[in-house]
Amino acid sequence: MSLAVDDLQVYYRTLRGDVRAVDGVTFDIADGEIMGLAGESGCGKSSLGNSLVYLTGRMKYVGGTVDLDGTKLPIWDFEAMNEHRFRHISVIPQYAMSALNPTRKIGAMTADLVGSRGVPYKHVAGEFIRRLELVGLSKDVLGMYPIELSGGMKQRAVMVVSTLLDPSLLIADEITSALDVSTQKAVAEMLVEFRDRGFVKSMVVITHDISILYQVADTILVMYAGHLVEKAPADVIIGAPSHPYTRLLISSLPEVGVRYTERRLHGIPGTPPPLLAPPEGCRFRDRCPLASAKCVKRPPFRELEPGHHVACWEVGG
Amino acid sequence: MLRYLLRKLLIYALTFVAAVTIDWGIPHLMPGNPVLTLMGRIQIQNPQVAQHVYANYMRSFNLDLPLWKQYYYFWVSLVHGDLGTSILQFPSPVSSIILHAVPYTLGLLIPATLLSWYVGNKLGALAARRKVLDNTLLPFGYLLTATPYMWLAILMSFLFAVTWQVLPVGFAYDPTAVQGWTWTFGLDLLRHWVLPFLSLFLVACGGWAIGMRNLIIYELESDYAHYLESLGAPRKLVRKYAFRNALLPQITGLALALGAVIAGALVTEIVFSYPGLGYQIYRAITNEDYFVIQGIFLFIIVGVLIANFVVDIVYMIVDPRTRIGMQEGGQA
Amino acid sequence: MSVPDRVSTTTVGDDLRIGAAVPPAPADEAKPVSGLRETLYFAVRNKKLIFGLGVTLSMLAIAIVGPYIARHPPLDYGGQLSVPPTTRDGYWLGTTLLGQDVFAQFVTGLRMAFVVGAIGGGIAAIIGMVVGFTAGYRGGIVDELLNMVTNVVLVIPTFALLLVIAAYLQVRGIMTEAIFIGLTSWPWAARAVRAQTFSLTSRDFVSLARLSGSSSRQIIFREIAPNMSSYLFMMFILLFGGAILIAATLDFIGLGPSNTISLGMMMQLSVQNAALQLHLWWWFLPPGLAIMAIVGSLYVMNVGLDEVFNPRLRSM
Amino acid sequence: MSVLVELDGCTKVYRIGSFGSKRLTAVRDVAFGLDAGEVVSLIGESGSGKSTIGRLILRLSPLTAGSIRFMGEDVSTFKGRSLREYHRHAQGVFQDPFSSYNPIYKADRVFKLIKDTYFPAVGAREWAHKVGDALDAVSLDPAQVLHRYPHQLSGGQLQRLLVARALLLDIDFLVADEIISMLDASTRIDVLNLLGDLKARGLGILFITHDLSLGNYISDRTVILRRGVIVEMGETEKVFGDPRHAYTRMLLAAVPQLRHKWSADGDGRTVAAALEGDGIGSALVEIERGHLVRLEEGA
Repeated sequence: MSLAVDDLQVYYRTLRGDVRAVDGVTFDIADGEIMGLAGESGCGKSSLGNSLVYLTGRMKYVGGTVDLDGTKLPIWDFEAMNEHRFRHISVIPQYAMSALNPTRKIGAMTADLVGSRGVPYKHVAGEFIRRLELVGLSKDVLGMYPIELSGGMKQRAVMVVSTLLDPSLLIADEITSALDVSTQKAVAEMLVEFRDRGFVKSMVVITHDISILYQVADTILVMYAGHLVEKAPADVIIGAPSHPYTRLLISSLPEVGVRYTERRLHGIPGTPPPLLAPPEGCRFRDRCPLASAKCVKRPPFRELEPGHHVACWEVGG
Repeated sequence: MLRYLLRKLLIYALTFVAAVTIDWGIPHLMPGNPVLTLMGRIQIQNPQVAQHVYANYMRSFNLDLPLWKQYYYFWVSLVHGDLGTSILQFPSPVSSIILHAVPYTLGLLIPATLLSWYVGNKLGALAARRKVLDNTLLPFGYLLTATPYMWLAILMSFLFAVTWQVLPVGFAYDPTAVQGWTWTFGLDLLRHWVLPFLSLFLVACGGWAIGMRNLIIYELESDYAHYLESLGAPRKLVRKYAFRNALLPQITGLALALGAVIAGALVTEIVFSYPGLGYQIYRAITNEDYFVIQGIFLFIIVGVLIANFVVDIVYMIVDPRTRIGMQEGGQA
Repeated sequence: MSVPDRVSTTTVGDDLRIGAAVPPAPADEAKPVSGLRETLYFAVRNKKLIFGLGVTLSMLAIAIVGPYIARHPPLDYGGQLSVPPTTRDGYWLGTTLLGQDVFAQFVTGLRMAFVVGAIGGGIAAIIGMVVGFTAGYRGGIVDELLNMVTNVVLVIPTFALLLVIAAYLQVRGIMTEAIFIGLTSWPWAARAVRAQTFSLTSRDFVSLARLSGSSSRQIIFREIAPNMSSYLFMMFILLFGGAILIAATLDFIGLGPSNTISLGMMMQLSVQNAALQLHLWWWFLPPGLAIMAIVGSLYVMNVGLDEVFNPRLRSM
Repeated sequence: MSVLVELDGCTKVYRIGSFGSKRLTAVRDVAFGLDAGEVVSLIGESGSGKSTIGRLILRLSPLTAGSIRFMGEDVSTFKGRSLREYHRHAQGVFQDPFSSYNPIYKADRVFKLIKDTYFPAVGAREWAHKVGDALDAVSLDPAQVLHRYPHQLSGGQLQRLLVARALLLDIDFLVADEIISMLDASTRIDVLNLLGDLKARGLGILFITHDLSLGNYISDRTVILRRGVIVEMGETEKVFGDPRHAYTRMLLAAVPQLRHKWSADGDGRTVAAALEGDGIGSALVEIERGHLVRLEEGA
């Protein structure tokens, strides 16, 4: 077991009160697993991903535990977490294209960074260059400033830097959303390759685009309004989802080959509840065709069959 | 890169032409015959001097010529370094008055500007680091930057020279001192220099500190800082980067602040009767010695333009973004 | 760039935090998204804003009421010479070496400072807005030309320029002074407005306004300008403070208005008449303190406003 | 069907650098037509010039060369009154719903702007009626959307409001520039379906998108754009079913699909590398009725 998250609660502080972005989530990630984390904007997927490595500013740890390779991560303690960041758990941020210091050469910045973590640069320099070449960047990149690279190149450089110390877990946050389809594919495939080569043990890939997850993820975890909805192997989520939200969501996605004139797709009526003061129970129940009186109680995230968890009273008996 | 510098040079050249034109044009814009008006306003007792001044004025203004020729001859004499003759210190040419005053002004200005920049930035970075320092240093910064230069000078002169009498005030050195390359004379110079320098330095320092503090806080919120932090980089490294990046706009600020510091130097010199350009300009204004005013104006313009150009070059050297952006032909 | 105007000189680029050269916040972030109520919520809780506003308004009140309270005309030589502050005869701040009422001079000077600030700052703000809006909205060659003019005026040490102009002017009044200050201190404001306009113009609501038949003028005044009203207000505050400092410096050099008294002239006269050596502190302390108080509180107020309007700076 | 909008030889060159010293060709020699009652999707990656074409057609940006005809009239000469009349018939909806609204005003101000220009004489009651009808057509509840600030509404509601705004005019043609790319998955498809409803009303729609599956879903014809040049166009079924240009094929291979994994061999990068030419000089050739493909260099 690589990662075990138990009843994690992370809120956002705002003027009007706490936004319950991550409200009691429990899940595991196995060694070597690439888990896709999907959901609509504001469902808490980025907050969940970020809270595992970098809890800042307005984010507030409320409760729960996170274990990585059997060690409890002190995610509420910014300073104590430094020990784990980069070495054990790392991140490719959403803003990867602007994540590099604009006035420092990429090689020098990397040397500063690993040096500051107690790793002499010369120990990793060779591997750094090899990995840059693996993602299609030449050695010259070391002597370049970020402005000299294209957006895609910067992103690939950040991928390599983030994983340089071979972390156990990598959080990749919306890293393909700003890319064109052609580069999107290359970046997504690199993620898989990084795992296959053992640069990282397991991975959380956060995106709103489920079709990307289908390509790269072993399992997909779907979130809705701060709660977990369903986690299952990618094929199951796409092919045979159980939760009504997942089912409706998947069926609303256009695919190449589906034409408006032949098969009209439908969205899900309604909007997610506000997370400032969310209703008790299942948060999807206002929009759910299966909703019943039971749903005023929060359904547990239970294992329907091995590797397939669902939070719904109405499915699987 | 060259294109960028050429573009800057073009701006500076335009500025210079504009300044010279204004310098020439202002007396011409006044109603009536400027020479007669000027002669009427300055009271010269000695008729010989008066006659000479009149001739001087007439020649400088070339009033009998068509306007464009007057303008042309203005440039011609300018190119020859002829800025006219002082009335008050007749018959000293304006250029020699300026040259005598300049060392004093530069001796104040350059150390005050550079040191205040350095110290202010350091203090600002310090303030951005700790809440306590932020709350104590910053109000001081705002007070200082809102203080009129001359008032701080007055205050210092009153406290240190008049009340406590620890430092001398007035002129650059004791008039009775023996001039020469001696320690005594050097110390005397230094003692006269300290107060004007401090008043300039302190006010400017406040502005830099505030600027740096705000810039650093902004830098610490930027993506690269967050990225470093999320990879567990120690605060020291993040702050080092933030400080370096925040210094870049402060370099540009140096060029822009120059005018303010010069004005500050002028009025500070007046308070301390320090014999630099400010003191000369004050004497010229109270005595309506127009050529001196105009000459010093042109001199300041040229100085500011040169300083701006130096800052441009320095900036280009230290900021890879402009350097590389320019190589690719992007806009600066 | 104007000279004693340390605001303009240290306000590089587009940001109005004093001394900061920070790229502009995206316009949507700089906006109080939740409208007036939230802005007010932060405004009344912002100590800097309240403090700055309080001091500024108190000074303004003194400037308005003071001249009516003063018992003697500011330029009259009626009193005893060099009297320290006293309650006798209404010489609350004492008299000058020449027997003038320092209090009367002080409150008159204060009033003049506000007049110069308002007019000089106002003119600079108007020019800055016209140039900035035009350059930012039109773009292209118009932008290039205006940019060049702005850069030229920005590089000229305007204080030196004012020096020459003021020296030649035969009749100098507070208005002329304010107008000239306004005419020379607009460039950084124009730059700031241009940058903001530029970023707002690229937003889709401007395209939609054009598709709704709005004219350029309507778009600038109804769509763009209201979006940066807080920004424009902060800009005016800084120009206001800057104009006061410039005027004080000019007056101190002896180029002040010839028909009245100002804070800068008080300082000049006190230095000229050896007030320092004679320990007439009541003569030279008040004018400087007043300028420091007004300009400083304007700056602090500006920082407070920035925190109120800019959500990113709001501390939780 | 009559040709509603017709582009011919459209070229857009931006002048960049100081005093326009450099030029950047965003759109080169683009020609295609759009009929009433037809959805044409304009598909391209970033930098392909697809949004520029939308802005050119709406006259938000001046054309450098070529012509754009709307109902037979060249719109590039329109000014003032005639331009306003043109906008009575041709409107746009853009990508970012939050950027489309001036944040300091209430969202329904977009209606008022229309009224001020186009219906100054219409009375308040009649106008409210019209607005009600338009909202109805886009399935919005007036009580939920009127008198609200943009940030109080969802992206989907905002985009629907903009479609309603267009419907208040007598529009024949709508440019829909990435209108659902910023909306959430569960609601976006309904906004896209709205375009289908408009088409049923006889409107011509130019749907600009980077998402092939969306273009495939809604449009009758498809234009594939690359670096400002059309590389392939034709009926959507033909372009997607039988793509002829290497670039189109590469796009189709790279687009992540829900039920087909990427094939291991079709590496997007290698194909992209083979596509380095910029298409200048080569010609669009009609390989079958209505299906045009740009000949590849050397082919």
